[in-house]
Amino acid sequence: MPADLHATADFPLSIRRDAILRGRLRRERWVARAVAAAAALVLLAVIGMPAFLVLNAAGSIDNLSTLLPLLVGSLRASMYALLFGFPLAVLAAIWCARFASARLRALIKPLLEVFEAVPSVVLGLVAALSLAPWLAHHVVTVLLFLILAPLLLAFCGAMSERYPSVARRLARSHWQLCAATLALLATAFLCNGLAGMLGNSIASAFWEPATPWNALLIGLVLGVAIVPTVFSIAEDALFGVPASLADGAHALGATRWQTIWRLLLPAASPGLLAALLLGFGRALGETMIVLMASGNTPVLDLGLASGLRTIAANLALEAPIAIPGSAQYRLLLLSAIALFSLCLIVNAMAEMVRGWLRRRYARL
Amino acid sequence: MIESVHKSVLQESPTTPAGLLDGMSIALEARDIVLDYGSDRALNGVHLQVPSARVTALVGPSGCGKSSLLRCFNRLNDEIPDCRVRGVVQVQGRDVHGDDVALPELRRRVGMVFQRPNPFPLSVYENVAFGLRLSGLRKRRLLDERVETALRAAALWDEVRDRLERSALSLSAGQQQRLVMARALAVEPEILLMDEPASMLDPISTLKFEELVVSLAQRYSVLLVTHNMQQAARVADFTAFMHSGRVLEFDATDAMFTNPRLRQTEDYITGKLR
Amino acid sequence: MIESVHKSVLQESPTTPAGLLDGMSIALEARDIVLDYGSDRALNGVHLQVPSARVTALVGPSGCGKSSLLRCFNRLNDEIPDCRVRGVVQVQGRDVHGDDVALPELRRRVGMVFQRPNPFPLSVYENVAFGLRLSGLRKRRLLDERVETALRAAALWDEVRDRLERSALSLSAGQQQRLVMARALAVEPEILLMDEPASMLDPISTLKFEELVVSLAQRYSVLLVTHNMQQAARVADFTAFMHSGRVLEFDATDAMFTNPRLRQTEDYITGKLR
Amino acid sequence: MSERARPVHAIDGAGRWLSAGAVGLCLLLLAGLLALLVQQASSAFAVLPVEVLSLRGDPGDSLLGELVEVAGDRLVIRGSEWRRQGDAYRRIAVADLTTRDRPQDILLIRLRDGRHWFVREAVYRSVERDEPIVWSGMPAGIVLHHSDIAEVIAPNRLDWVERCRTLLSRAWLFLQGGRAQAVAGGDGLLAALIGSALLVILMSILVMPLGVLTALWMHEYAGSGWRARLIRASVSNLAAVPSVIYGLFGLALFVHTLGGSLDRWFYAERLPAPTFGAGGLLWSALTLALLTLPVVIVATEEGLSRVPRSLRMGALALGATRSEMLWNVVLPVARPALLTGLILAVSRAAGEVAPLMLVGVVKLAAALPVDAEFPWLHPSRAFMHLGHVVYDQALSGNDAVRAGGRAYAAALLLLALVVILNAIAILVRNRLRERSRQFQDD
Amino acid sequence: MDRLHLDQHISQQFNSELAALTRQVLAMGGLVEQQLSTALQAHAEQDARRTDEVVARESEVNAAELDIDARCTQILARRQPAASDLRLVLAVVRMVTDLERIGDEAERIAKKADKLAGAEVAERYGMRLAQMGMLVRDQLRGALDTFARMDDIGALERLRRDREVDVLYKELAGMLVELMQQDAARVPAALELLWCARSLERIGDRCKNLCEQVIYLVRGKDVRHTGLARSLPPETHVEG
Amino acid sequence: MDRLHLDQHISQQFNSELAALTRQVLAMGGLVEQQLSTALQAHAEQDARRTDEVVARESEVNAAELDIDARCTQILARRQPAASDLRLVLAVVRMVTDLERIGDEAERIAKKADKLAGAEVAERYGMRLAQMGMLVRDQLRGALDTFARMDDIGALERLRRDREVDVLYKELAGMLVELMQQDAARVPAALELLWCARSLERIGDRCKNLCEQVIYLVRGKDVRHTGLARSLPPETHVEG
Ligand SMILES: Nc1ncnc2c1ncn2[C@@H]1O[C@H](COP(=O)(O)OP(=O)(O)OP(=O)(O)O)[C@@H](O)[C@H]1O
Ligand SMILES: Nc1ncnc2c1ncn2[C@@H]1O[C@H](COP(=O)(O)OP(=O)(O)OP(=O)(O)O)[C@@H](O)[C@H]1O
Ligand SMILES: [Mg+2]
Ligand SMILES: [Mg+2]
Ligand SMILES: O=P([O-])([O-])[O-]
Repeated sequence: MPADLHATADFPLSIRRDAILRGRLRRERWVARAVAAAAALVLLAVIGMPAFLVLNAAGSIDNLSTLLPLLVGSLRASMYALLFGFPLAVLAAIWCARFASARLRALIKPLLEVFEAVPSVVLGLVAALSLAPWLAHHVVTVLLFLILAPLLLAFCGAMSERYPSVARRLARSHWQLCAATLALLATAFLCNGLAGMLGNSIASAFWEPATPWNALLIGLVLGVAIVPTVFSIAEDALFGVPASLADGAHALGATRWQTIWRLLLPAASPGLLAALLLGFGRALGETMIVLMASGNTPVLDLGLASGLRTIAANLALEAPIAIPGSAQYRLLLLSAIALFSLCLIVNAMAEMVRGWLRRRYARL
Repeated sequence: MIESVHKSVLQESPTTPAGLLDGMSIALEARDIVLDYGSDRALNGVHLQVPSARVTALVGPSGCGKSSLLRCFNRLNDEIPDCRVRGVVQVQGRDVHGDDVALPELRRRVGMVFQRPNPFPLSVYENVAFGLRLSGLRKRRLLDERVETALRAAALWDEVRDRLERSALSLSAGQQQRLVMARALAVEPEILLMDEPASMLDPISTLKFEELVVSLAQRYSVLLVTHNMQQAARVADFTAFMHSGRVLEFDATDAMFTNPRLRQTEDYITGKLR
Repeated sequence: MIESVHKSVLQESPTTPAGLLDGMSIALEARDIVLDYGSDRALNGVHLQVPSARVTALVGPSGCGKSSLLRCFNRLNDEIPDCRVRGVVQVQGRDVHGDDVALPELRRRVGMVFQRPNPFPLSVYENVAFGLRLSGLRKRRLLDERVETALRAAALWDEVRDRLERSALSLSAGQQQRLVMARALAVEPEILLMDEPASMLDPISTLKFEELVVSLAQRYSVLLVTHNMQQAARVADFTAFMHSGRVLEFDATDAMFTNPRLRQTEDYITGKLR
Repeated sequence: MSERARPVHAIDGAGRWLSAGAVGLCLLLLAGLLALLVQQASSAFAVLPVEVLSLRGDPGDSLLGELVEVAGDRLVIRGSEWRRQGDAYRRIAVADLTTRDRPQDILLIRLRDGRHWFVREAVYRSVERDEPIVWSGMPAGIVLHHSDIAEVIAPNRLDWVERCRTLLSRAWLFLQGGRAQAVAGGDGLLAALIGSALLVILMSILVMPLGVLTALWMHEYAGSGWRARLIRASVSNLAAVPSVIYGLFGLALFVHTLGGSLDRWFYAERLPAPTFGAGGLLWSALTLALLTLPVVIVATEEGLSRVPRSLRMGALALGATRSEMLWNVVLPVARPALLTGLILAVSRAAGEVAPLMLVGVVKLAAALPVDAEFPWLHPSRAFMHLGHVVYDQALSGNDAVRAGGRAYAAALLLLALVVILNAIAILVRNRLRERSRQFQDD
Repeated sequence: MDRLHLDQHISQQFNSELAALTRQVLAMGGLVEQQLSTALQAHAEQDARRTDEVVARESEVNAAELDIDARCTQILARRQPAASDLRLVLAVVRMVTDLERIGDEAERIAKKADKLAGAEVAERYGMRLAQMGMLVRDQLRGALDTFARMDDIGALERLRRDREVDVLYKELAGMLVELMQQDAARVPAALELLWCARSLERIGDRCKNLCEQVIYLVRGKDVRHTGLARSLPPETHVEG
Repeated sequence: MDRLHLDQHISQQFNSELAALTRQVLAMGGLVEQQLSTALQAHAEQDARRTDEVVARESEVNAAELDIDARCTQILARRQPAASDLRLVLAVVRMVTDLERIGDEAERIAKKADKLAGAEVAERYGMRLAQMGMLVRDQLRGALDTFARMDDIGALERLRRDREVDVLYKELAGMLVELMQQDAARVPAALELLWCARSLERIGDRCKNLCEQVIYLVRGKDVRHTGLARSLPPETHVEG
């Protein structure tokens, strides 16, 4: 084979005479420069952004107090969204990662992830035009459902384990999903009926929404909006826990839920926390839904029944018409900086805690 | 540990020399096991008897179904979708597929150790206590005791006594594997299944681990899958040779490694191609 | 293959019996290598001579620095951040840290095979042709020829001749490792470094791979890191024993495995604890 | 072995059902969303029954119009829109009705500008062909020319096949309604589609090279030094910034500062009418590029880090230089990840509205950003965008019923686009994961 | 080689090592056989050169023993043989000691030839000694043959034929004792002859050992001290 | 045991197997030594019961050989020993054959005692035989001792002392031949005595083999056929 090998054997490692080799080494240097230049540009943009905002916002600003309701509005909307969306998403992630069969998982996971891509303006549209009028008449139904559904499902689950034949049938994940969905629908009808029976009298006692665009609506829709984000990250984290750990627990006699509860959730906790914080960040920054469905009323009220206005929505509403350099413009910039900082803090916290947990559960 | 001597009703299969297991109690027994993954047959009529308080090795070429067979005994195959098992599997004379069998209890009695050390991402202590807590043990004093006993049995106590609260993941691979063993021992199993438990370890850790296995055989019945013929030779009292979903030969390890009865076994042991 | 006999100027180190390598040409030589990862010292004064056209095995406990030493010879340590190497490393008598050394050329001449088979996700053919294309070979006919030669040398041609266009990842682990070997052979190296190349393979593939290594030793100088003492015994002509960053003993394999000179070597070979 | 630990099992079952229920609820919500969109969108184009109503206490007159909605005990009727769309709605309590009839001989005349008129067939036929059409009941001063008529149908006589056909043709008309209609009545999505597409293409061209090169630098060249950590942290934070802030940044930097300067230097003659100094396609694309930069970088880096170290080492050990290693081994393996990054960026950009509202999108654009005029592409022009159409139609318009329908239709289109793009991204990613699992380090 | 498939290892090197080992053993056997023949010839022809020849080549036998033993050690250290491979190596280890001793005895016999040269006793009993020598050489060749062919049945037969040598030896020894009693002058010569016969008998015994090792090698059964390998079943390997 | 650290393997089982192996070899050695003593006693006391005793226990020796050999095979098959462990096993394999042969010779000697009982020759040369026996027994005990202590220096010394046995044998043999020439009637008895001496000489030779194996075991050098293990360096292992 190596006839030409002998030819170069005198200069085993030298580059001097090889034009091809010299060309390769030259190309190598140019590529390195190009790549570094791109990185520098990005760094410039990243650092330039906050700096530019701060520079532009500099100047005297009077009515700072108008920012407070906006800030509260932002936090309120995000809280309600998390309250509804996070448990829903994490439970769904648990099922998908640990109970669903491989085929079902391959179907459901992309489906729910596509959900993430639904533009928020579409959700805003639905919230504003369809959900708001409907919710105005069905508050009791919704609240009842939120309370009853988990209870009823848990009860069904506990009962089903009493009857081995049922349990065995339901061990197949698609039957499980069907059964739970049917139970949900049944609960929905039940709640509707119940609400119809006692709805108006009770509701009017404590629920008098001034507007169909209220915090409950925002909480629900924003909650749904963050479900895919949270689900996707949480599912990845849960599924990423090596199968060997679950095997180990099963081999010790743990049931699936014990395995999940004692082992997988702690092991996936960095991912879950990241999911929580990213969901929170997404909710904070969400503009269109709030813009279209919140009524945009800057009130300082923490209840479910009142409307709200968030920083993001305020920016979208006022920035296009604000005159550059005016006080209003600077106030807008200031609110943007506030929102920016809030998001950064949340993100930095997420990174920190994540890093810490990851070190703790390192080498999985 | 095992009081009742279960005499097998299985008539002597041709894989086993007559009278080899006479008078020994049988810890595990598989009779005519057929196992399918979907439409792929992994086990095709396996007969095997594993004697009590001995180390039995399961050797054979890659993919011949060793791991699949092992998982039959604690029904870990149940966790694999599309896996179907037929045939009789008995643990100390009781059918594991019976209606009255509670899986957690079965798996407590039939411990398992895997190829890759899989300590839980908890402290050393919590790892060992995991199974105990599952079975409802809460008292700290009792837990301490049992954890120590298990760690001692796994020959790990001296190395970790000062760092019980450290993460189990900070241990070396060899220590992790012994920790996993301690975890399995803590729930006081009667039988230990091991699936290539030392294949990820370096030679010295491997020797230590083998030493542990041998020492355990006084109290537990051990069924050990290994790729490493020499390992089987070193630690096992009995050796079973599997090939394409069947146990072809079962014999005392001495006999197997000096004078196997089947041509296939001989070829595998001496590194020949068919 | 290598015509010029490079007599080492290194005076006989006490690790090597006098006269052992007399008259042999030296393919690789390391003199007083000190290697640090950040502040951790991995190699601490290594002396080693690897003779041409022989298989030399490097054995030693886990973490003693075998892989680190191996990477010195093709300067793959340069790719590891924080890694600093001092000392003289010579490939066929030329210092690899010299100013006029082009890394691509050095690495072409000093091929390397890793623990885990790492075929590129290309076709079998493209895998083997990879290095050839890099060095500017374009003509299809020439490429075909060289690919076939390399695959034949790696004892893989017969198994893949009909599926050269199939993905390399569709091969079995054993075949993949031989493919990786063919890939290294295609660029006509003079020296082959192997880092536990068979540790991921099952016993039968391992035997086949060892067979390949032995057959290669007629044309290439092979330096083989292995955890598996038996493997070193089976394939190597010479064996070096490393311990905590030093080569303690270097000898013909026969001598090493029947009558090692150092107590440490003996203990490691026979599986004793210090 | 037979003792059974019931509580453990009960909890197990409860956990199973709860989590399965969560998935079920998510799926139900998804299905509900889709169903709602389809239903609402199609209702905008559906052929509605036309009724003749007579009201109590108003004996002389009878109402002729489409039955738009039945809300409880009220009907919403839309009569002939003599002057402009949306001026003929009437809300009528059922209790006030004396007669209700759906005669077969009613014709619906749809004008080219979208107005609906109703007339009895007999009346319509009686009119002579060439002249402007006038019939009794028409308010004074309104004249119908034949050339204005887009379509004449008899809604109450159509069978369901014809209804579907009509629905589809109306939807199609709406979709392809060109610039003329856009200018005239906001009735049409073509301009918005073109705008969205241009925006996304321009953005991709800007973001891909920058993102990929940066990811390469971070992952392959910078090592784990402080510089790489700095950029990585910045990018991660960039990803956390709300999109509307990008809009504000774009407004302040690109439009006001950069655009203003450009205008002063090059287009001084046109001032004070802004050229680049107002929102436009270029600034929007730049803003979105910035917005999607983290998406591309993160996806690319993820792809790069999935390429096992052993492959890199293998290539280097064969004598490849670093760039050859990247080009020949790493990038091909990571290619699906790059693609995923691109598609995710595109779908994110396609769905974003908030930042665009600040930097260039308009409700009605005077001209498309592409046309036959040199230089064909006009990056300074404002443009229309699907997402903004949704927002705009949903919240404004004097004809709320029709606007709502149109908003839903636009939303459906947008959703379809984005979902298809995402589905591709996810499929590609899953494929990549399958493949990379084969040579994954463990 | 055939019977045990010793040449079918994946490792060609191992195959060739085992082949070389058996070849060497057979060569050593040939050498030893040659020595024995030469020694017997020395008696028959009363030729001192033959004796010198045997003495000269004795060191070759010794060297062969050392060499084969070293090879076996290497194989054991480097190949970790099991089953038939292991039995082969162990059998060889035991066989070479026997062969070397046979070589020793041959040398001893050859040396006696010098002393017996011209003695009348030698003439009288030379035939008998030669006869016994032929038988023993036959046994040796047969034993080596069964090894070469891995022929356990043949080895069993050889084993049984060791008795014949013993019978011849007893006869000759009886005659020689009688002779000594009759004629004191002939005692030294007769004694030398007796030593020769004794040596041949010892060689016969060693051949028996060789055959036992062949049986061990093929069947994996140690038949030493078991009274003629009772009731060995006819076949070992079941083809499964 | 100490010298080679045979008890320091990680595997306790291996340690105990090797310990058991050496113990068994030593036990067999003790047994063989006992046999030799008894045989010599049979001569000294002219006691047929002693002879019976030896004959009866000969099967024990055989059994020990088989047992130890089987053990060695098992160790080779199951432990893949290398270096000193391997040398131990190989040395043992060779030593047990020697020990068994020593047992055989002892039996042979004991059997002669019957035939010599009351013979005048026996009385006359009994002392010399006994002296030679003592020396040989001493050699045997010494060889076993060097094995027990892994004492290569001691073994080397023993090796050198084999000459003494040969000298005694030559003396005795010369006397006996003379005797036979003088007195034809005493030929059978003298011959029996000669056989006994010859057996003792063989045993001495075997002891030499044992010592050679001990040296091989400790030093890893095969000193057979090398002319008294020339110039062995004093120490083997460098502590590194
Ligand atoms: N979860 C699974 N799904 C489908 N097929 C499987 C699965 N697990 C194993 N198999 C197949 O079943 C056969 C037996 O597998 P098994 O893992 O039991 O073999 P093994 O003897 O343990 O092999 P190894 O020595 O490589 O671990 C193989 O052909 C394998 O491909
Ligand atoms: N990239 C690295 N960074 C820091 N330390 C390292 C790195 N690689 C190796 N080391 C350390 O250097 C020492 C020698 O490592 P090396 O991988 O060369 O050992 P080895 O003999 O090949 O071990 P093994 O047999 O486990 O492969 C070890 O202590 C290891 O922890
Ligand atoms: Mg397996
Ligand atoms: Mg290494
Ligand atoms: O060495 P012997 O022939 O006397 O057994």
